[in-house]
Amino acid sequence: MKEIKNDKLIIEKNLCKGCGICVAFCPKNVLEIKDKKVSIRDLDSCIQCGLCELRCPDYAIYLGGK
Amino acid sequence: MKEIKNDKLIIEKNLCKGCGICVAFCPKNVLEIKDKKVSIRDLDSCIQCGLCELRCPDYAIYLGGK
Amino acid sequence: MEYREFRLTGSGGQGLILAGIILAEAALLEGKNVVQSQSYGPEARGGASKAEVIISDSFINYPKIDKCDILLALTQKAYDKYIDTLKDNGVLIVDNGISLNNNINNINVFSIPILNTASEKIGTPMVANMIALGSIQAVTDIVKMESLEKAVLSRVPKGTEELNRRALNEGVGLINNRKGTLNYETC
Amino acid sequence: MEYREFRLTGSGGQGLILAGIILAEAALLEGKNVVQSQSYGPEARGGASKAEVIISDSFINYPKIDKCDILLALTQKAYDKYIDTLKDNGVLIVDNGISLNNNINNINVFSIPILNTASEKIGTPMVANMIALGSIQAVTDIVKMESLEKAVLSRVPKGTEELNRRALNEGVGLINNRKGTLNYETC
Amino acid sequence: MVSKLIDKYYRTDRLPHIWCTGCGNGIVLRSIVKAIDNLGLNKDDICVVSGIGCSSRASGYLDFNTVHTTHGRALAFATGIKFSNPNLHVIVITGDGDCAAIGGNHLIHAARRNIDITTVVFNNNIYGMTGGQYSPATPTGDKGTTAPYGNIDYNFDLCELAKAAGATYVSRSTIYAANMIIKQVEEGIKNKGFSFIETLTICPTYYGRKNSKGNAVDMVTHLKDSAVNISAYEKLSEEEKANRIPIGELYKRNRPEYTEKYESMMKLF
Amino acid sequence: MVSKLIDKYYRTDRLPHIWCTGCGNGIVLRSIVKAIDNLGLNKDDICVVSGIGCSSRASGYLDFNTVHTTHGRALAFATGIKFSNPNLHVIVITGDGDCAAIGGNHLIHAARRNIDITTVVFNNNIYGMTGGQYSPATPTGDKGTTAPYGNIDYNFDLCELAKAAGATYVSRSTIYAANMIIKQVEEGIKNKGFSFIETLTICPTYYGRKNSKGNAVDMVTHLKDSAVNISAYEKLSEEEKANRIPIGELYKRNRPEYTEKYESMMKLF
Amino acid sequence: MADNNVVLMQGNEACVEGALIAGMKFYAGYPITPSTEIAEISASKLPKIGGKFIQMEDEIASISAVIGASLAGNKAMTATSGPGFSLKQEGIGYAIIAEVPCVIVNVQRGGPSTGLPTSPAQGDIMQARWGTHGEHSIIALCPSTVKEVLDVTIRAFNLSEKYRTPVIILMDEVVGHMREKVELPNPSKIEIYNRKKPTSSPDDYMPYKVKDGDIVPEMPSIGEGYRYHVTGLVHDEYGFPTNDSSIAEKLITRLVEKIESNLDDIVEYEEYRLADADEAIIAYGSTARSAKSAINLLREKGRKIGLFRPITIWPSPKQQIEILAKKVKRISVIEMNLGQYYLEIDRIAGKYTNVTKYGSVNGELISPDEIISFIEED
Amino acid sequence: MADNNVVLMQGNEACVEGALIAGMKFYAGYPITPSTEIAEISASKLPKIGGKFIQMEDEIASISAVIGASLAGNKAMTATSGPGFSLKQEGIGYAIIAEVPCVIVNVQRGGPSTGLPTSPAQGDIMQARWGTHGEHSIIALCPSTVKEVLDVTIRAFNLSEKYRTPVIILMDEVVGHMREKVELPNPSKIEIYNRKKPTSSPDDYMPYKVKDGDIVPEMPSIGEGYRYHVTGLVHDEYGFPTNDSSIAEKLITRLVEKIESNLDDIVEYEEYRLADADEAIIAYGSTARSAKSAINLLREKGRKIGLFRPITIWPSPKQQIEILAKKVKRISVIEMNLGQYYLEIDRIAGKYTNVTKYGSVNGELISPDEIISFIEED
Ligand SMILES: Cc1ncc(C[n+]2csc(CCOP(=O)(O)OP(=O)(O)O)c2C)c(N)n1
Ligand SMILES: Cc1ncc(C[n+]2csc(CCOP(=O)(O)OP(=O)(O)O)c2C)c(N)n1
Ligand code: SF4
Ligand code: SF4
Ligand code: SF4
Ligand code: SF4
Ligand code: SF4
Ligand code: SF4
Ligand SMILES: [Mg+2]
Ligand SMILES: [Mg+2]
Repeated sequence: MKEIKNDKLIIEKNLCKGCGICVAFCPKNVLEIKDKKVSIRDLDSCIQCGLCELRCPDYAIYLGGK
Repeated sequence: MKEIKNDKLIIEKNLCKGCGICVAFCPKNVLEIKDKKVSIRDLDSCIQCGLCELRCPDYAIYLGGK
Repeated sequence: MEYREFRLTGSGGQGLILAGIILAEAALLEGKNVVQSQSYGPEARGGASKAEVIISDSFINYPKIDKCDILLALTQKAYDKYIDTLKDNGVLIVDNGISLNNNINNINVFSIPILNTASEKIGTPMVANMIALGSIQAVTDIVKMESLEKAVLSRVPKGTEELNRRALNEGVGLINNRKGTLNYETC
Repeated sequence: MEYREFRLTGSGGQGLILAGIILAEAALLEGKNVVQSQSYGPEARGGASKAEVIISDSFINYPKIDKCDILLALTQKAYDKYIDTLKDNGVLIVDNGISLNNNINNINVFSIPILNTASEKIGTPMVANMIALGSIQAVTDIVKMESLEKAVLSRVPKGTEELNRRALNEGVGLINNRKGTLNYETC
Repeated sequence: MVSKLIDKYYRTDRLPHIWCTGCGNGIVLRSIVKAIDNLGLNKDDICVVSGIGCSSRASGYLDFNTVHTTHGRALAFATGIKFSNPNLHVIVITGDGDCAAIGGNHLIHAARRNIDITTVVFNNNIYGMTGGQYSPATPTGDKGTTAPYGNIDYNFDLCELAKAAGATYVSRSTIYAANMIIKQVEEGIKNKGFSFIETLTICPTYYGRKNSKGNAVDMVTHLKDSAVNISAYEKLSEEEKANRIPIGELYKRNRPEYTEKYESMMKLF
Repeated sequence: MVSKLIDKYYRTDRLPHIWCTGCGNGIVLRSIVKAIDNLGLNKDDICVVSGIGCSSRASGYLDFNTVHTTHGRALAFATGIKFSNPNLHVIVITGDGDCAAIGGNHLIHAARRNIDITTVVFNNNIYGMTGGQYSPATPTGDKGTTAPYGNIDYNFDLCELAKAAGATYVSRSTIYAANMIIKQVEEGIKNKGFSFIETLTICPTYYGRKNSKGNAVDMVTHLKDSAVNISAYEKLSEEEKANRIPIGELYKRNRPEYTEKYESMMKLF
Repeated sequence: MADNNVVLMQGNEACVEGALIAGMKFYAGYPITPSTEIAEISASKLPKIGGKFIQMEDEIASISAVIGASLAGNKAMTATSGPGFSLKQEGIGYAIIAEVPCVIVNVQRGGPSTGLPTSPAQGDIMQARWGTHGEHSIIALCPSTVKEVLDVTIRAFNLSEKYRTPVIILMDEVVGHMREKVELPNPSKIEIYNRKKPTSSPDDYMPYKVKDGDIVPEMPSIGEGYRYHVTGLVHDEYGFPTNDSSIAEKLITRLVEKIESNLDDIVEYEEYRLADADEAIIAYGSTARSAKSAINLLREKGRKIGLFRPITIWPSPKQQIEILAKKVKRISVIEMNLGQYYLEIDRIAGKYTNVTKYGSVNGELISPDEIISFIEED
Repeated sequence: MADNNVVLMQGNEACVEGALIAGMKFYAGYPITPSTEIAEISASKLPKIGGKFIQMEDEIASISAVIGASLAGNKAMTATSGPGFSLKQEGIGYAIIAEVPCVIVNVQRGGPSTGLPTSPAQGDIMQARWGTHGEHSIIALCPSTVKEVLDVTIRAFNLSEKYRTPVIILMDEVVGHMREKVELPNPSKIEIYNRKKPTSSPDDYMPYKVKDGDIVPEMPSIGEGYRYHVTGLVHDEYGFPTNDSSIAEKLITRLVEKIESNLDDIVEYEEYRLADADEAIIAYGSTARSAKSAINLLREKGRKIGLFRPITIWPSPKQQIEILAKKVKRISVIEMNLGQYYLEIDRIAGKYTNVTKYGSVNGELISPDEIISFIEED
């Protein structure tokens, strides 16, 4: 169920509950909510700061290679 | 069982357990322990400060008229 | 002697407990006996929601429902979980977003756009429960429409009466308007 | 079959519990059965003190004492309270500071200067319990003197052995020396 | 015969009390009664609630409404009483064990709610009633029957605890400074809110004996010497503070009281 | 699939967890695990003890020795575990209700003993598990299902309470400042003594809904805005302080630890 | 829905409703599933009628506050479930010995320990009888319908006031959480019992002396001028602690006997289709509902079976059960535990008839089908 | 007094002695009369042998710490009396469901509530069986002599380790406080049972699965590499919470059955002069001593009377009592309460013989004279 296979940012939609916390506090506006789940809007902007991973209550998003 | 009928200082020997607290902290050395009970040694010195009454754990000594 | 068992299922926040209570109160208004219960426990938190109502002419002893006469399902999850608890020849009312299982024989199916009607037609997903209630009324005739309306009005917040009444009627309409037009009823 | 019930009474701090334990241990050394108990409860705080010992050749079932064979009383209060619990023909050992009741018939009385001997002769009131034990030994012969000494020595603090042994012997002496000289025994 | 004060407020037929020779409990109790007398309160309006312990036996001697509860729960009972009838002056008498060991939770919650209860702790640094086990108020290193090699626990600063929990009047005194107890209990009763008054007292029978603290007079003398008024205490060096304990009114704060807040809420309807 | 961190320390077959959408518990829990990872501790040497509540369910997700106890008693169980085997790193996970309501007494006594336990409180200002009753951490005036007209109680300052009781490391953080939680848990574990770490988290389902606090994002934003680092906080005026809450390391003290003191005592023999 | 005073009500809600009718003015509690609604509804209703609601720090504090409130003159209640009920036991003992009226509700869930928090059980039957230490008797009531929850709660307050003793209401999760039709009683027609207050002057008042013709001592409220002493220690008629053995014997015996000698007044039960029965089920609470369904079906099959349903579960309806036992060839005790009330029934009835048991601890209400197969098989 | 290992010992002291022989390494408690000596002696002895003593803030904390210690691998004990025993009930339930071995001593005093703190009673017999909420079984042992206190304490630890369950020792104040001759056993000759540890690798370990042939699951200590989950909720064989009704049924039934199906191993009792008896007394604890004295005197008067003394009081020696009941014309249950164990005996024996009771709650040990007049009169 992994949505995006990339080295930067991995999303596990199974686990995502769509709370929007990662979206709201991403400094680069990389993410969005689609169909009540997180989704990557603009991977290129991602600076891999890891804040989304840090604050996702459901372990549904994390940096690649982690 | 009241030992001394005076207006200054009344002792209830029945209640006295002879702890010596009143004796030790009387500023005028009025009291003493005799036969394991409090006793008046020198009534005249008593200044009716009431400290003996204040600190007697057994309510066995108090000022006259009180 | 009438004895009917309803199971209303969906997700938390869809107001199905309230719908169950209103259905029970409507029956009460008509002098019937009712027992209403709901799921507590972990499911209640997880987002799933279930309300059960028994309506009967006489006193209801055993208050639990095993297999039900009427199953309402507003989510796929709820449908999948509870479809097997419907009796043979039972009535299934589902939101038409739900994909039905192939093994549902001997069941009267009403697949209607409950959620869509709520958000699109009435303008708020909050009233899906009322639409569902209306559809149940229309299918089962278990209580009179007046009783249901009365029960609804005594339970909903002041100022939302009209909205809820409309939703109720939309629900009735969803059934009446499709009757005869589609042939899901027995599949 | 020997079965003897002792009640040692006085005020808290006189070491009567310890005396009871030592008496019991001495009997134990001789292979006898013993039960020792003492008063808990409010009296224990109030200053009164009571230790009971049963010594028997065979196993002791009922562990409580109602009337006793031997009563030791070191204070007037204790004497007044417990004198009626002494059996007919029982033995009473009292400190001679205690004034005796007139109704004590059929009782063997030993009124001896226990407290005085402790403070004056030995020099410390702390050993009154040992003097009492010695007197009990001398009166009753319930245990051998060696056993009693052995029991004492295993219980008293290091360095006080000699003092306690002396007290024990003084207790024996108080009985032996007054035997025949006074006639309290039966009154 | 007893003094007028004792006669007026005690159940004198129950005297002498059960406390040991030199036990400080009687001094604290008289001070409480004196404070009540100074305030001129009606006896029927006073409810004294206590837990279980030597100190908690105090309630039985007083001619008020008295409730001797279960061990540690006096404040919870008192909360029910005060909340039921806010006109009562509710005074809780408790020991260091009763209040701070088993009863610690009720203490902090009564303080948090700022319910109008005046709590007087008889702190004798030991469980007296059960025969001398160490308590949460036994100084580190001291002995109790369950601390034969010296207590390795730290003892609470009960006043700090009550303050942190929310009490609005916090004070400490000793039986030597009994006049200070009287004053503090007066202030505590007057404070509309939770008042916490720690009184340092003595248990010669167990704490004293176990720790070679001498007789009652020695122990009172020690209290006299180690207690320092808070204003003076604050001026001491850290070193000097080490063996001293501050007494006096330690903390006050203004905050609406629980039952009054509830009454205002009821007025909404 | 989950991140390496989660995979290493979680019982991943038990995911997804039971917590609601937007519940902050998952954030706090990951932060604890990250701290453990940073310290490089052996999983077998860690024992996580929790009480009962939404937050206390956390223990079940972690691949350590985990003990899910009775409501309020986690610290008492943990005391038995740590004292029995001082080599274990014992971490207590508890809720504001579990820790400060029913468990308040165990909190203050564990702190008093300075036993080497790291306590992390998931403070969501409500009893989540039972459906939204007010807790001792619900701010005055806020609503809960048992405070339909607004809570008239005062809420504890849990950090002040832990400090007054004797904790030797006391800190506070929020789920917004999750990196701070990680740091504090690291420090807490390193502190040989009782560490108390309050994490402010969110319960959108009950506390949020009852008090119109918006959704999870709104609530996290609120935490972000109201929490101020202690150093900055101290410089604020009283007025400014009113709606702010200080976070950071609030208090540290050096004091020998309980199990070490006991070990030294045993060496006497 | 207030037409004709017929309303749809949840069991827990009916409990509060009954309590308010009975005069409850004080509630102290600590939340726990499946009893929490009782606290929540009390919190919402009490302030409106001048009553007091307080959420305490735990269950021990709750029962303590309730006892305090009752001493201060308020009818008081607390509600909980298994874990909290265990914690309240010391306090219940205090209410027994100090003779403080109060009502304790236990909405039973699966146990032991935290168990199955949201599932029904009847596993605290024996705990209700014996949970607190020391010799004592207790009154415990066990409703089976929502309407009965209301009635039984009123009765619980009345009995507690009359006998000056804590009364326990043992619901189970099914009864506590289900909604059902309730015909609200006309409050003016309901008999409400209030504790008897002293009429003598405070000087003559002996707080723990039972006057001739009375069942319990008179009880003033704190603050009414009768300044007496309340204690959880064994006490004399003046209320003061004593170790006197004859006083102790007399006190404890009186506390037990005031309940055990008044079974006629205290015991309540229902007989269902027993008239011609040659076999009987004994069940209580929600299980009794399943039993009725089962009995109706078994009767259709020709079995002469009926139900005896204790509403007063403690003290048990000994006489009635004995009479029943002499009449039927078999009694089956059906309960959501592994046979607790069975022990009591077996003791009473076992001398006269065959007593069997069926129980389950799976967190689900025993169904009529289960009962039928048990009855038919065994 | 160490000659021949015959020593004078107090009951409470013998309890600690037995515990140390059994391997106790942890004691947590809160003082209460008449059990306090157990804490005091433990405090003095444990540090010397590398064991841990801690005085907790209350009884709830004590039982909690004891459970924690046991999970961490130490044999652990706590002691208390009635009021504290009431407070420990929730914790006892946790130990039952999580299957944590531990020993809880209750030295009984007069109750209910704070009652008669320094007087003996046997009023917590039923509480020991039923004090915690939810369906469960329990093991409770009741010694009668000081020597037996020692033996029973060893046995309590052994049973708790073997059956992974809390074991209760029910003393009474008389037995706890009296001093008596004790022949110290040779430790090397005493059988000590230690919980069975897992041998499989941690990966294969299922913490709540009973292996074939075993009575209970294997139990590692925290820190030994088996990282498992312990909970007081109903759980599956992996230790995780579940609401699955069949798992719940299986778990609770297993916990009850591991005790009830092993009566042969668990039940211990003494028969005294019963061989030719046509009438019997049942008594336990100190009361059994009075009963023996009474029996000896009654025998002298020609009555063929004997004593059945349960040492394992729970689970009760059902079979033995049934056999006895079929043999004698009367069984009298004598206890320091108003008839608690009587209920159990009456249930078991009432079908076969006349069961009578004699009890008192006056804070004094029942005397042989009282027993004799009861037996002769009735
Ligand atoms: C539930 C319970 N646990 C324990 C006890 C035993 N107990 C009675 S008083 C007491 C301690 C008393 O200490 P404190 O409160 O300091 O009072 P003090 O006797 O020192 O005045 C204890 C542990 C009890 N009565 N009830
Ligand atoms: C003895 C006992 N009392 C009450 C409960 C019910 N209960 C379970 S969790 C809880 C409160 C949880 O609140 P908190 O600790 O803040 O955790 P949260 O759910 O908010 O994370 C309560 C009251 C219980 N399980 N046991
Ligand atoms: S790593 Fe940082 S920038 Fe990239 S998506 Fe996450 S929060 Fe945004
Ligand atoms: S924070 Fe996590 S759960 Fe929330 S939307 Fe983002 S990925 Fe999904
Ligand atoms: S009143 Fe003062 S001076 Fe007089 S005896 Fe008492 S203490 Fe001494
Ligand atoms: S203080 Fe009181 S009890 Fe003590 S010696 Fe003086 S009068 Fe007697
Ligand atoms: S034991 Fe201590 S506290 Fe108790 S009465 Fe005696 S001196 Fe006072
Ligand atoms: S109820 Fe609140 S605390 Fe519990 S899981 Fe949901 S959001 Fe989190
Ligand atoms: Mg104290
Ligand atoms: Mg919370």
